[in-house]
Amino acid sequence: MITEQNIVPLEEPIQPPNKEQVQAELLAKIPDDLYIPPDALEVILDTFEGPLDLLLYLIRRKNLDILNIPVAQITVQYIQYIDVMQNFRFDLAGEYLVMAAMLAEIKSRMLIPRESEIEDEEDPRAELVRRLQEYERFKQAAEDIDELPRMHRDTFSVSAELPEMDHQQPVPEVELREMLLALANVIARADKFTHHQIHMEPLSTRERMTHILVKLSEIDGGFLPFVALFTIEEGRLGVVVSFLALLELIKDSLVEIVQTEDEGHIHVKARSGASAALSSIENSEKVSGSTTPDDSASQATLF
Amino acid sequence: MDIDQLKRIIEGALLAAGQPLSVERIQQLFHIDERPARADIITVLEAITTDCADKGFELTEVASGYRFQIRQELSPWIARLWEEKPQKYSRALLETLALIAYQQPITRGEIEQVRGVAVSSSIMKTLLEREWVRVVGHREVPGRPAIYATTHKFLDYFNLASLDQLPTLAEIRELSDANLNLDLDNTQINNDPESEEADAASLDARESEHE
Amino acid sequence: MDIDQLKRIIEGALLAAGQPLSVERIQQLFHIDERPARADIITVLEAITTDCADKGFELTEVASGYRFQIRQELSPWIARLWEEKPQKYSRALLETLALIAYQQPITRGEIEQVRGVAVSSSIMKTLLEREWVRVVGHREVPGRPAIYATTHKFLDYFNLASLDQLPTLAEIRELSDANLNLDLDNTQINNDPESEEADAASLDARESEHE
Repeated sequence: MITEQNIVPLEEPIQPPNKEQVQAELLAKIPDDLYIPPDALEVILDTFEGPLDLLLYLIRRKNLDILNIPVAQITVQYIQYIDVMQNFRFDLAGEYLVMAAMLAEIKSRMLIPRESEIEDEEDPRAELVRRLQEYERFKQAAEDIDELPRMHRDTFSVSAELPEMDHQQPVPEVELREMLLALANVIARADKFTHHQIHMEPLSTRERMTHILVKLSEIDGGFLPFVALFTIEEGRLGVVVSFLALLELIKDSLVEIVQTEDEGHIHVKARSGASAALSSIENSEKVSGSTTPDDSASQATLF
Repeated sequence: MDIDQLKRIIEGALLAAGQPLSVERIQQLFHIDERPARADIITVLEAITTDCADKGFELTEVASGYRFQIRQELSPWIARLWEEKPQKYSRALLETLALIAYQQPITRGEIEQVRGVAVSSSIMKTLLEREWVRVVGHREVPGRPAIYATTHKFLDYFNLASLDQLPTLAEIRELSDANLNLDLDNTQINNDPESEEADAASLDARESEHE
Repeated sequence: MDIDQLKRIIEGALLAAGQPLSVERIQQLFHIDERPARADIITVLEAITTDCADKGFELTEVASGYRFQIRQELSPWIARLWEEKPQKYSRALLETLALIAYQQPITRGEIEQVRGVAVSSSIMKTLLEREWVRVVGHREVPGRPAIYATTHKFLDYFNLASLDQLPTLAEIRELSDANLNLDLDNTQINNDPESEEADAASLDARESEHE
């Protein structure tokens, strides 16, 4: 139950800054034994890192004799704290109650008269002492770590103005296999969704189509004799591939052919649009920005 | 304060500050009783400049004060500190590239036709910038779409003498049978026409994520 | 590459990096054709250390590599560059950190066991956010508590090259016999089965509470 009386106002609010002064005042309030007046409890909670820390302090500084703890009195007092503690950090204060209970247990075991048979029983305080000693080592270790020269306090990182740099993002590497698997994936997908299977011209024809377009673009709208589309060294196959490529290009309305006389030379010319081939990237971006579906003729070559 | 200590403090402050320090600012590092004269600080700054003559950094004066600066000529090496790991190309980009390689000359619309989803402009831009692909003409249809083909650079990169050396479509189908479920198992093949849209949407999402 | 240029590049990189650089990282600043041997880099680092002997900064080796840092003895002046005082850490945080540093790998329950109080979540959060501590696994007991260990960043921050360089953990100090009136020397192995059980029970209770 929380009543007005139970809440004892603290005379000195805890001020985190100016720590050393506050610390001195706080320590002046620490009692000589484990009986902590309710108004000092918050001070204890702020000053000590828990009951082990408080016990160590009392043992080392105040010569507390844990043999002579007035357990009954402390127990009554600690139970009274529960009301007070509901206002703050009950969880932390709980640790002190556990400690009080532990001390009470030790005390009670000490008070039981020892019979000769169990004279060798371990001193009930041994475990507590072991814990206090272990805690003390790490309390010291924490202080040692705090003393280590550290960044932003004892030493500082360095920096200097950077030179101007070209930030070149390296380009991703691709393995041919990755690309082929990607194609396999497209084909598999396309096969599922279309009535037709994908048919593809032999790559030599495809490649030749590209070569012809490139050649035509180089002469900028002029005519090119059919014979210029292949070389003697390519032999009959070269002629056939070039002819097939040309047929594909005509079908796609990418080139036009002119034959001025019967059995005369065939001349090839890029269609008006294709004459502007090899336009710049920016230009192509503009043009290809639209995603209009293409004429049926070109689809026929795909499916 | 002896001049060596003054120099150490100023060196330390210039390196620690992370920004240019004016002479006044340097003076304020010292308690009033030991505060050096302006002229002394300038003398020290000159000495520091001389010290750095053969170092990887130099002292420079800018509008707001003095600062250390890494020498410009070291930038090729220094830049490597921030070199990013190359990202991977998206599946969408690889599919587009493969279709251009196998179906060239081809328009973007035709690629979309086969892939079933839009090809993002950034994919085409990446392929053109990498010079694996170029525009070889325009189709004489409304919108005059660009026609794409692969380049010599593309062949060189993949160590091919000509496109003929690429596997045939039949071989690709085999590759597909053998590997699709293993290597591409995160790409589900959809049998349900209705979910085609969902697939397209997820591909779109993947594309925008990567470009 | 001549040694002077190598030195300038390494100096510049150490100054530019903003974090410690390992020898491997330094090697990677160089193109494969000109990449210096490890031994050469170490020779240069030693030369730089010597060069800095009378400077306001020094080359230090910490866990993640080499870095330039401002000499400790200059901190009274350098600290004036900043308005705010350097951050202080609470005893609770430092004790928790000390237990992780010296007793790693360790669970939160084990830390609480030694400290005798609960470790607040905000402390663990701070340590994890600063990347001084990380989770290296989970103990295979009910609740699978996280196991914590310190990181290179922790060592870097506290100017340590390895955990070996931590201050030696203090010897166990005797609590004054006069005060405690303990006679621990006579502590013998328990012969009484009944009290042994009681003792075991209390130990069990304590353990299960913390794990």
